[in-house]
Amino acid sequence: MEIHTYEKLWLALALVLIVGFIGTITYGAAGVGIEMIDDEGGTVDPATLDDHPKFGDPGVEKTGENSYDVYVVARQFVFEPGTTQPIRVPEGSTVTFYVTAADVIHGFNVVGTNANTMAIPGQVAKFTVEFDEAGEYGLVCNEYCGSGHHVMEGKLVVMEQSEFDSWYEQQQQEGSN
Amino acid sequence: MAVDSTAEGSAASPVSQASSSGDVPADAATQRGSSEPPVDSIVGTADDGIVRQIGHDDFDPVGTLILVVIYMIILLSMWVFMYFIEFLGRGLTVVG
Amino acid sequence: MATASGPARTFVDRFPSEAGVIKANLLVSFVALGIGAFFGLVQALHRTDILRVIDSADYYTMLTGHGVLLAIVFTIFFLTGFFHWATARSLDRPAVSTLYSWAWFGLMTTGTVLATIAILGGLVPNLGISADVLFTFYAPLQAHPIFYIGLAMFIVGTWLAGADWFLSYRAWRSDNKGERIPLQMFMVLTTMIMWYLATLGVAVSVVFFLIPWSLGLIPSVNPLLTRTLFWYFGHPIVYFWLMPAYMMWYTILPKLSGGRLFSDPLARVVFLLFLLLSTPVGIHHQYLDPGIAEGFKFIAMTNTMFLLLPSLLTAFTAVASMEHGARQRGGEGYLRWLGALPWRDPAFTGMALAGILFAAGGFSGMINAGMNINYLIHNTLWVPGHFHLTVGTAVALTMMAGSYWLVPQLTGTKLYSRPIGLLQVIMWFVGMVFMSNAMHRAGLAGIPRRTAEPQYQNFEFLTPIGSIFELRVQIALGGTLLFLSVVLFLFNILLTSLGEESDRPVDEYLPEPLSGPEGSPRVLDNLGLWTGIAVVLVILAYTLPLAGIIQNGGGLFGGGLPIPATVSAGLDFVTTLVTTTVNTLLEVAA
Amino acid sequence: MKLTKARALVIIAFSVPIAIELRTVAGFFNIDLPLIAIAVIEFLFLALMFVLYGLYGEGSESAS
Repeated sequence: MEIHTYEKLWLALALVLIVGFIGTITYGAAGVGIEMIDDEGGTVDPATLDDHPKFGDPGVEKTGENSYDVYVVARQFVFEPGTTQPIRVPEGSTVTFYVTAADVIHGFNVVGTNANTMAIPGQVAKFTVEFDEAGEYGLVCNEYCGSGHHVMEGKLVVMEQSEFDSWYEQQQQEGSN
Repeated sequence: MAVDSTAEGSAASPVSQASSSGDVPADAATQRGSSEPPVDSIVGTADDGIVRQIGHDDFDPVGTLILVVIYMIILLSMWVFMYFIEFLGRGLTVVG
Repeated sequence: MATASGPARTFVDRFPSEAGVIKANLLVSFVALGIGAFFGLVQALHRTDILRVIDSADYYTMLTGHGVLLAIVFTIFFLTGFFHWATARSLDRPAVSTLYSWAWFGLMTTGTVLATIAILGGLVPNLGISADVLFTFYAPLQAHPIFYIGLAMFIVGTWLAGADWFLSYRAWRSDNKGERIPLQMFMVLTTMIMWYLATLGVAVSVVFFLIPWSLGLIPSVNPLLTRTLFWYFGHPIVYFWLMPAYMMWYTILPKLSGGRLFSDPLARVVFLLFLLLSTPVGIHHQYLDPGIAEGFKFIAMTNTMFLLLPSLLTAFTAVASMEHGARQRGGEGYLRWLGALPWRDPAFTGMALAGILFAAGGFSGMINAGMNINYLIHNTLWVPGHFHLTVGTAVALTMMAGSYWLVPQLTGTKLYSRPIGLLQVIMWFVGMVFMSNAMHRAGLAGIPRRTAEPQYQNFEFLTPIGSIFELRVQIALGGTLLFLSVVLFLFNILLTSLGEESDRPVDEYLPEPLSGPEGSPRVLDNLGLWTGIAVVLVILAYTLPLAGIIQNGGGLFGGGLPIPATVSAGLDFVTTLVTTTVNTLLEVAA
Repeated sequence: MKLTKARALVIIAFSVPIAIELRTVAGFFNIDLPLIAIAVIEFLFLALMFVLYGLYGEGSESAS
């Protein structure tokens, strides 16, 4: 089979490009340490979410010196927490999110950032991000979930450490009452 | 009932007349009936403008090579920009 | 060479009954195009908050209609018509049975009508029929059963259509033993084999899960499973749209440029690569799905990146064929030959412009495909920006441009207006540049896709260059131009079909390739072998992820049902199957 | 080469993406081009095309 020299050259360039792309992605995963959402979060029964030890009363939970877990339930058309109450985390913290959906498939995106995942009934999306500075982010459901999809939004507030501590303490007390 | 009235075919017509006696595929000339309206409204008549036949061994697609290499350069620079500035430059990224 | 002996007769004179079937297919296709484009205009004006004439809840009904009518009905009915034409033309023989051809057309159309009723029923309150599930119909969002039933009938119709072309090929083969498969026939066959393999996923999803579930026979489904089965089909369908466009770029565009196809063997290689690699990549639509291990995502990403290869090769071959035409037409210089191309021909210009926007869409597709960089744009407006360049331009504009050349062959009438045709394809190009450029930018600003009102209470979207308002205006302007372009196209085609018959409605002659199939290895035509490899690749890419989803994600039917004991046995079976297949392959290779 | 109606149209079509992306390119050099500037540039280009079409267009005698 005869292939023109220029086309062979192009074929070689195309292969270099492809390998270069795969190389960049691998660097992002291995070098920078970006991980994909995967099956690590395990599964959950969407029918009995209310009885679940974590998703039954979702929210923020301190797990270490600077690390927190945040459980979020997405349902038509709210994030719990997120929509009526913002999700609150302190600055300089490492936060692991556990996101699931109660009814249909939703999306969970911290607007303008790479914190972005699908929320699928029965599955738990687990991912960790680091919040460096205090500030406010929007939350948006980015997968169509029904006729009110466009109102499904929320807020994530990164607080200063002292503010967060007093808020968190108050939450704990209210929870234990 | 074609409403085509532009005279754009004027550039191509003399060429096609001249070349119909030459080495152009015969069908282009034989298919045209004498009572036909201007070829202008007929799609697919680029063959009428052929002034020379270029065979397999006489053709080096050098212009193509230039175009695709320019495309490759754009692809590579855009990729680097998108990955290292747009993507890795963002504040929040999933690290675990 | 079809015209070797005297003046050729038009396709409609040679194959009148085939032309009838093809015209019917194109009619359904273009009706869907008109309705779908109108919905698109309403959406473009609604979501940008320029003009809101519908309720935001109805936006999703129209979005479903837009997606299904354009991405399924317009594209695939055009494909079936075009493939029917290509089969008869390249084998130079009529279909085996006209009645059979009408049968598959009837089944596909009935399915389409049922699904469309289900979708449009959503606009009629109190009717009780709706299918506001969008093009992807992710469960647990539920549509009326006739939506799924119509879809299943449509898919079975395409299977029967494929069988029609295989029967033609078999009949041709018995008369032409030992000959190479004509190029267009080869492309039809490889594309259909890919389609049979790919539609298995959606057929299983619809027939075993979604139809029983929507009829209330089973209480629930496993959302991740039906979603994965959808994408098993949902990526190869992209190539099912694209293959007719590629076929036009390979076999018609060179002629329209005044040249010849650069290389026949490479065209075959490209179509085989698509057959092999189109299906085992669907998981790249699920990079951000929980419940699928990162390793499987990486495999899908590698396959996807290698799928760039046939498209990059196509770019070279298509441009080289155009350059050949330009130089035969007297073009000179390194790039000055571009001016010698027949830009006055809307069929040529439309395809060339489609190719240029496909090059841009190819780039945004590379970002989508890049596993972790997918976080940046997943489910943002970037994604519709991307596929409006690919299916919305590379495919749709090529099909419209191709129609200017194809339809006169079927009607025996000349194109009503060439300048209007030229204006139409240029309007599509300009409109799409406006709309898709703004969509990509809006996506980078974080604006989500598939939403009626991307205007929120808690936050504002930010864009580094310009303002969000400018992007919205740009989208609305682009959408309006695109709609007007479709109107021009439909009127031009309608008036063409009403025109007077002509002896020479169009120049049908297709020249031989510069480098013919003679020099290429005959193994390229061994379709059985390639089908086998494609099946193995799919088994390798999908068994373990699917088994994992079923085993860990609440079984076949979800809803927290206990895991059926048979699943782990099934997993063992699958693992054994995979290892045996791989071992056999290695033995064969050794 | 004659500036036919078709060629003029295609060139105008190509000018649109270039004009839009001009802002991005300017952005790389930290120049903020407002939308109105792009509109003016595109308008000037269109005017230029009309002039060229009048000079070298189909009505005129000059060939390539």
